[in-house]
Amino acid sequence: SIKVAVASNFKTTLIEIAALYEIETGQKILISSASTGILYHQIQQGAPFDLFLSADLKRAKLTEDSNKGVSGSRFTYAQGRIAFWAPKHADFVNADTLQKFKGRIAIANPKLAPYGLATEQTLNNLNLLQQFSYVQGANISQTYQFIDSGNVKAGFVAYSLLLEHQGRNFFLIPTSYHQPILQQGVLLTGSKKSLEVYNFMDYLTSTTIQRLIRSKGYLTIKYVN
Amino acid sequence: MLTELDYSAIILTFKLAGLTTLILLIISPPLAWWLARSRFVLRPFIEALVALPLVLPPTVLGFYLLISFSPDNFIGGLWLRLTGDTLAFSFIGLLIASVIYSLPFVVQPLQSAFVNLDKDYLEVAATLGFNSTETFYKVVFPMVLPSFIIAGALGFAHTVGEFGVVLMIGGNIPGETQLLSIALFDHVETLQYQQAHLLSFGLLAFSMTLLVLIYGVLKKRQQRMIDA
Amino acid sequence: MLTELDYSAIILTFKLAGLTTLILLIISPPLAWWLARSRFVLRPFIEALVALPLVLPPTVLGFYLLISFSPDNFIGGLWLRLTGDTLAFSFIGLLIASVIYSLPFVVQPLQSAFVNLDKDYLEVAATLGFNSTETFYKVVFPMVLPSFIIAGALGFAHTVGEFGVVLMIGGNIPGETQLLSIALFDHVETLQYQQAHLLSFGLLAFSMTLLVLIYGVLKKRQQRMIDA
Amino acid sequence: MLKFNLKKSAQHKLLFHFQGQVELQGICAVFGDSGAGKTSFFRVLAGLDNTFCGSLECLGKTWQDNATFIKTEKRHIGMVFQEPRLFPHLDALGNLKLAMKKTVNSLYTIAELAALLDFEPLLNKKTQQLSGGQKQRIAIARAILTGPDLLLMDEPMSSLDQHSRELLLPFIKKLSERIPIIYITHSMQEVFYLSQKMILINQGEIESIGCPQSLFLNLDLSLAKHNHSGLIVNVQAVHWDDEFSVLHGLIDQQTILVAMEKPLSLEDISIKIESKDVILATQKLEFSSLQNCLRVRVEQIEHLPTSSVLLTLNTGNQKILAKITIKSLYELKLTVNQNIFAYIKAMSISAFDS
Amino acid sequence: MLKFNLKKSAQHKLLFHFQGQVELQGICAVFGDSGAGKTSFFRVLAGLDNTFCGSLECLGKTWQDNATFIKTEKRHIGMVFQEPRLFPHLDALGNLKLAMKKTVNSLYTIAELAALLDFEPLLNKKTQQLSGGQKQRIAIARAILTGPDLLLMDEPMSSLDQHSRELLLPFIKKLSERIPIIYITHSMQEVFYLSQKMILINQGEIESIGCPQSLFLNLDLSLAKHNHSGLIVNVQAVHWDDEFSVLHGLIDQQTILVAMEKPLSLEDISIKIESKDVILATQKLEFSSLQNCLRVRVEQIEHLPTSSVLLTLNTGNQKILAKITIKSLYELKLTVNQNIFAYIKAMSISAFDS
Ligand SMILES: Nc1ncnc2c1ncn2[C@@H]1O[C@H](COP(=O)(O)OP(=O)(O)OP(=O)(O)O)[C@@H](O)[C@H]1O
Ligand SMILES: Nc1ncnc2c1ncn2[C@@H]1O[C@H](COP(=O)(O)OP(=O)(O)OP(=O)(O)O)[C@@H](O)[C@H]1O
Ligand code: MOO
Ligand SMILES: [Mg+2]
Ligand SMILES: [Mg+2]
Repeated sequence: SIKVAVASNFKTTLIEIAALYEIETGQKILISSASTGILYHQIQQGAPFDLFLSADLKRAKLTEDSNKGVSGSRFTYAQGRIAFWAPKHADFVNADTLQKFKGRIAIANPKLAPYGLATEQTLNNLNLLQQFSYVQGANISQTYQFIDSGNVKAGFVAYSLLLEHQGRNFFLIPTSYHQPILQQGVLLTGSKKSLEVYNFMDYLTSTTIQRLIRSKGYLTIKYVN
Repeated sequence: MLTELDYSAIILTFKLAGLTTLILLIISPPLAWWLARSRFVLRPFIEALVALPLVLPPTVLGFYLLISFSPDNFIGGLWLRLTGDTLAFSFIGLLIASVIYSLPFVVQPLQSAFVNLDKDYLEVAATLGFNSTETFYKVVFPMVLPSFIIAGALGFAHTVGEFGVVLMIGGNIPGETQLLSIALFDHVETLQYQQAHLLSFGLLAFSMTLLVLIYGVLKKRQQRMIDA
Repeated sequence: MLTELDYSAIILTFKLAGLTTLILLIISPPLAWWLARSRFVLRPFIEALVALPLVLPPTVLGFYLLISFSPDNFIGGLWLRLTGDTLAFSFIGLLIASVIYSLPFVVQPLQSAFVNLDKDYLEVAATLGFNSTETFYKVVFPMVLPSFIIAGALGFAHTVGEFGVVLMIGGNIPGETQLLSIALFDHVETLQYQQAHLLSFGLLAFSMTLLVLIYGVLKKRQQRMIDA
Repeated sequence: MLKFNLKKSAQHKLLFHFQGQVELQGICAVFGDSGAGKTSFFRVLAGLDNTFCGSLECLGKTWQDNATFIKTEKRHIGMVFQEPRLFPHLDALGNLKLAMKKTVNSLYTIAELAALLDFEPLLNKKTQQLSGGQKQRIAIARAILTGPDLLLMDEPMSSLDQHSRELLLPFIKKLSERIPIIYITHSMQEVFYLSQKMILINQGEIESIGCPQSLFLNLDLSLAKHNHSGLIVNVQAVHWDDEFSVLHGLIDQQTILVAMEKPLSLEDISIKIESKDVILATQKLEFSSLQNCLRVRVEQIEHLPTSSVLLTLNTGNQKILAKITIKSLYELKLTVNQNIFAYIKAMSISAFDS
Repeated sequence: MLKFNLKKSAQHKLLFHFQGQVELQGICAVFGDSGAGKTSFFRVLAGLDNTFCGSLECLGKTWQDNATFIKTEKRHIGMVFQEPRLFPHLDALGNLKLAMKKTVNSLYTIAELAALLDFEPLLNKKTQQLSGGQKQRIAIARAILTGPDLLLMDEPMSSLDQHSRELLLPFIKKLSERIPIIYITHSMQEVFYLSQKMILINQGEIESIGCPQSLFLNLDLSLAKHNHSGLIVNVQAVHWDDEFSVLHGLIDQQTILVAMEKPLSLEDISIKIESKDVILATQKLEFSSLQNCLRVRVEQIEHLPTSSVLLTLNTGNQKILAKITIKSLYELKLTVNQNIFAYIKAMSISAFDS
């Protein structure tokens, strides 16, 4: 079996993919999830993973550049999208809603989470950074919980989460408002099964799977629609 | 080296830990006293309830607190109506969570001291004309003072080290809910190792000093008992 | 409702908590005894060291453990040479971390009980011909049995609730290092609320039962003291 | 007045039943064997044991009945426990000061008691540094300092040396003129010296309440076992000699003088004659300080270990015992049924002299 | 043999200095005022206080010197503490069983002691349910059950009633034939009944070691204050009468008989004559059980409270005291410098009879 360390936000999707993969190849995928930061530290200290699916480009690249990652193996498996979500908003939520919104919103911590960074860039582009006060989630799912639990009226969350949980009343932020949230993977040097891992990496980037990923609320590199 | 945010996190943390300890030292003694003496049928149940924050992973505890703090739910709604503010992401919310979270650490040593207290002395106190309250303050309290100090120190230390809960309900608002433990976590996560080490070291040095001081004081008292 | 992984996490958690409690109940009594009685100058310092896991945020503690478990560093390197395996991301590593993390919870109640123990009884034991070890096992241990039970329960409960540390050094590997608290956290993180509620409720029910049982047993003993 | 009818059962077995009443004035002694229930009696009086049912009335107040239970702290009692029970976290002075926290008016100050009970140099000692007798004295002072309406003392002299006893006994007797005291003791001497009333407890029950002398003389009570060293005789009072403070009385029509404190009225009394205080003679002894001479008939001669003999003597209708050496027995050639003289010093009859 | 020279100081002040030696055979009494240092002496003997310096040798073994300190558990002693100190988590039987864990050979079984000390019905009681005296008896049994080489008893009778004392004292005396006992007490009666040797402790020091009688008679010792009730006189031994177990001796050339146990050799002794046991006469008394008659001169007449008088009498070179009623004084018309007869029952001289 292959041990995959995956950023929490992609975990549910990966479970589905792994199930399909097992049916097709009989190969088992063991999934370990945590925040990208924690996974990165663990890998740096020799965690016995085969493949690292980071939620960003930065940590994947750092890993590839360190002696823990196989150089040249880095690849993008998905591109995240963010949405402005105001679940209790009376009207249809659009760009205007965002412009006019006042008060406190929830965002992911820009320092920790790539979705947070994208959120910050978006708000900056729209010149809205000073318009709100913020509560920050350590990651994007915490941010989702802040809003979902009713403690905050609105905020920026991953589009994938909204799709997964049938969230309504959101405005999908155009990708041009921020730098792409590239979720990248990298093969780890400690792996004794690099062949199998390469196979799985191919599978991840295969058309079928990329389509599946797209249906979960991500963009994909090869087949951007 | 340390940023302004780090300093404000340090100040906030001590404010929170101090207030939490204060509140705990007010509510725990009667609770522990009751737990140590009561014959009420539900006592073990309430005892277990107090001990619960020990068993639940802090993030999970935080998650449930987040839900109950929501204006849609009873507590959070009540609070919103009373103060016009949400309980989550506020200092008060953190304070409430910290009190719940650290409660067993203060109640346990007190209760254990109360249970071990020789009933003979309480009888003497009654013959000296002290009612239960007076007995508690004039006899029990001074007799178990070392346990009070330990209890307070544990409560304080545990609040300083609190992380999961704060992460869940704090919202990381600088100067309001951004605590030392979270700042430290941020530094680790963002690979700012130097700041992380510095903060860790500071926290360590401080805690060590505090604990060494407390245990030093206790040692004197303890030694007296050993010597006598 | 619960997945196979959840079940394996539950089993693993109880295995870890059970072993941790066992180890703690072996090493803590002598340590607590020493801390309660010694006049060594560095005693408060060692006392503070034991209490340290209380102050450091668990993730930070985990981070430093992760670093020292790394094969590049002394402990991890030594372990690798001895066993051919890494300490981090293994059950043994988790066990070591849990023992360190839960140590103060077991040592504290024991130490407090030992300090409160009337020295008179130790003198009697000596005149009965018992040396220190015999005195400990034949007199001290049965006298402070309730504190042992409390200490064991706290250690167990706290290990079950352990999260930050195991997240850091466990690596969340299903069946190997994926514990209940992490599984629970995962469910919360991935917004699988139903599973999260179910697991939380199970954990709650279990802990409540355990604690109610323990406190029920203690209550009987305690009541005897109150009655007498 | 202390009036009580209190019962305690466990598992359908009656453990204790205390019933009786006694005037609270001066010192009331409580006497009884180890395990008889003296301390248990104190605990229910003090309100420390609320598992008794029944009624308890003290100094005009109902302390306990079906509807009432006055808590210990409201009973205004001072208590000296069987063990000192000093607070270990305070020094001697701290213990005494604490006792005065709720005191309205105390008969003594700490300094006065320190002088009276001889513990001035101990005031700043930790309780762990005090000897057994020192702790006991501090505990006595502590109970007095609460300024109680009633003082309960459980064997307060048990760990004191003769010197301290001689210091404390007169003090306690004097104190009892202002605070009524109930006093548990195992010492007959203390009973006789201190008290005019005695509660006799036996096997969890009040066996009898009365004047100590009459209780000790009553052969029907559990106290009878104390009497092998002498017997009690009834004395018919004839007249009180105020000059010498001596009662003139009759035992079976024979004159006897009893040195004692002035009685309130001229009443027949009982006295205990110690067997070793009886001197036997075959002829009258003149010109001696021996005041009392009884004509007696030897009823029985019993050899004891340690070369002494015990003679049972008949004064007519009553009996006394005499213990003499075998040598005297042989020299006087005493035989059963012989009529002889028994002399008793008047000094030997008074109960207690310290 | 117990040989010790032990000192304890604090802040440059000598607190205790115990020096002396005593044969360990039978019972050695330790006597002294409250706070004199008796318990402290026991603690250093038992090895419970290691802050003393000096040397201690017991039964041929060095227990303490500059280089050695044998721990308590290696000294094979049994100890009855001043308080019972029963383990609260065990019942009476549990306490006794625990004491036998390290016992090699015990003179008694638990059942035997339960019968001897009368606590059979208490074996299954929790220690908190025992009365003061009951605890004390269990504690005594516990110390005996360890099968010690030496038994230390700190006021073991203090909370016992007369009945229990009478039960225990002969038992302890008998026990001492097999295990040497050191015994702290405040009771002169116990000292005289139990022991042939006595250690007198005063103000932290061993004041004297010797036979109890001679110590009580020595006016230079701190015990002198006990002597107002009588004085000690020296008796020159003349011959031992085995038939009556009586010593014939001389006080200032006048014959005196002392009832006592057979002495090892014919030696001069000292006796205490209780002032209230002295009978005065202006003429010789014949045909009585009074064995001892001394010709004396009245030296001083002192009026006491309670209508009695104390006369100091001179036997030639020595003095005795006599306490009589004022009435006798007047009737005998006694005056200072008068020559009279002083009679003492032989029974009154023997120290203790239970
Ligand atoms: N809490 C208790 N539960 C059950 N029995 C008890 C309890 N306390 C005392 N007893 C029993 O009651 C009886 C009376 O005890 P108490 O202490 O009143 O005796 P006492 O007369 O004071 O004796 P002493 O002179 O030895 O102190 C004893 O047989 C004792 O074992
Ligand atoms: N740990 C201690 N530190 C300092 N002084 C002490 C300590 N223990 C006892 N003392 C003092 O030493 C003296 C002797 O005490 P000890 O207990 O030996 O007396 P004791 O002869 O046994 O008296 P008692 O008959 O009252 O029991 C007392 O004045 C006491 O205050
Ligand atoms: O899954 Mo992330 O690393 O919190 O965006
Ligand atoms: Mg009693
Ligand atoms: Mg003593």
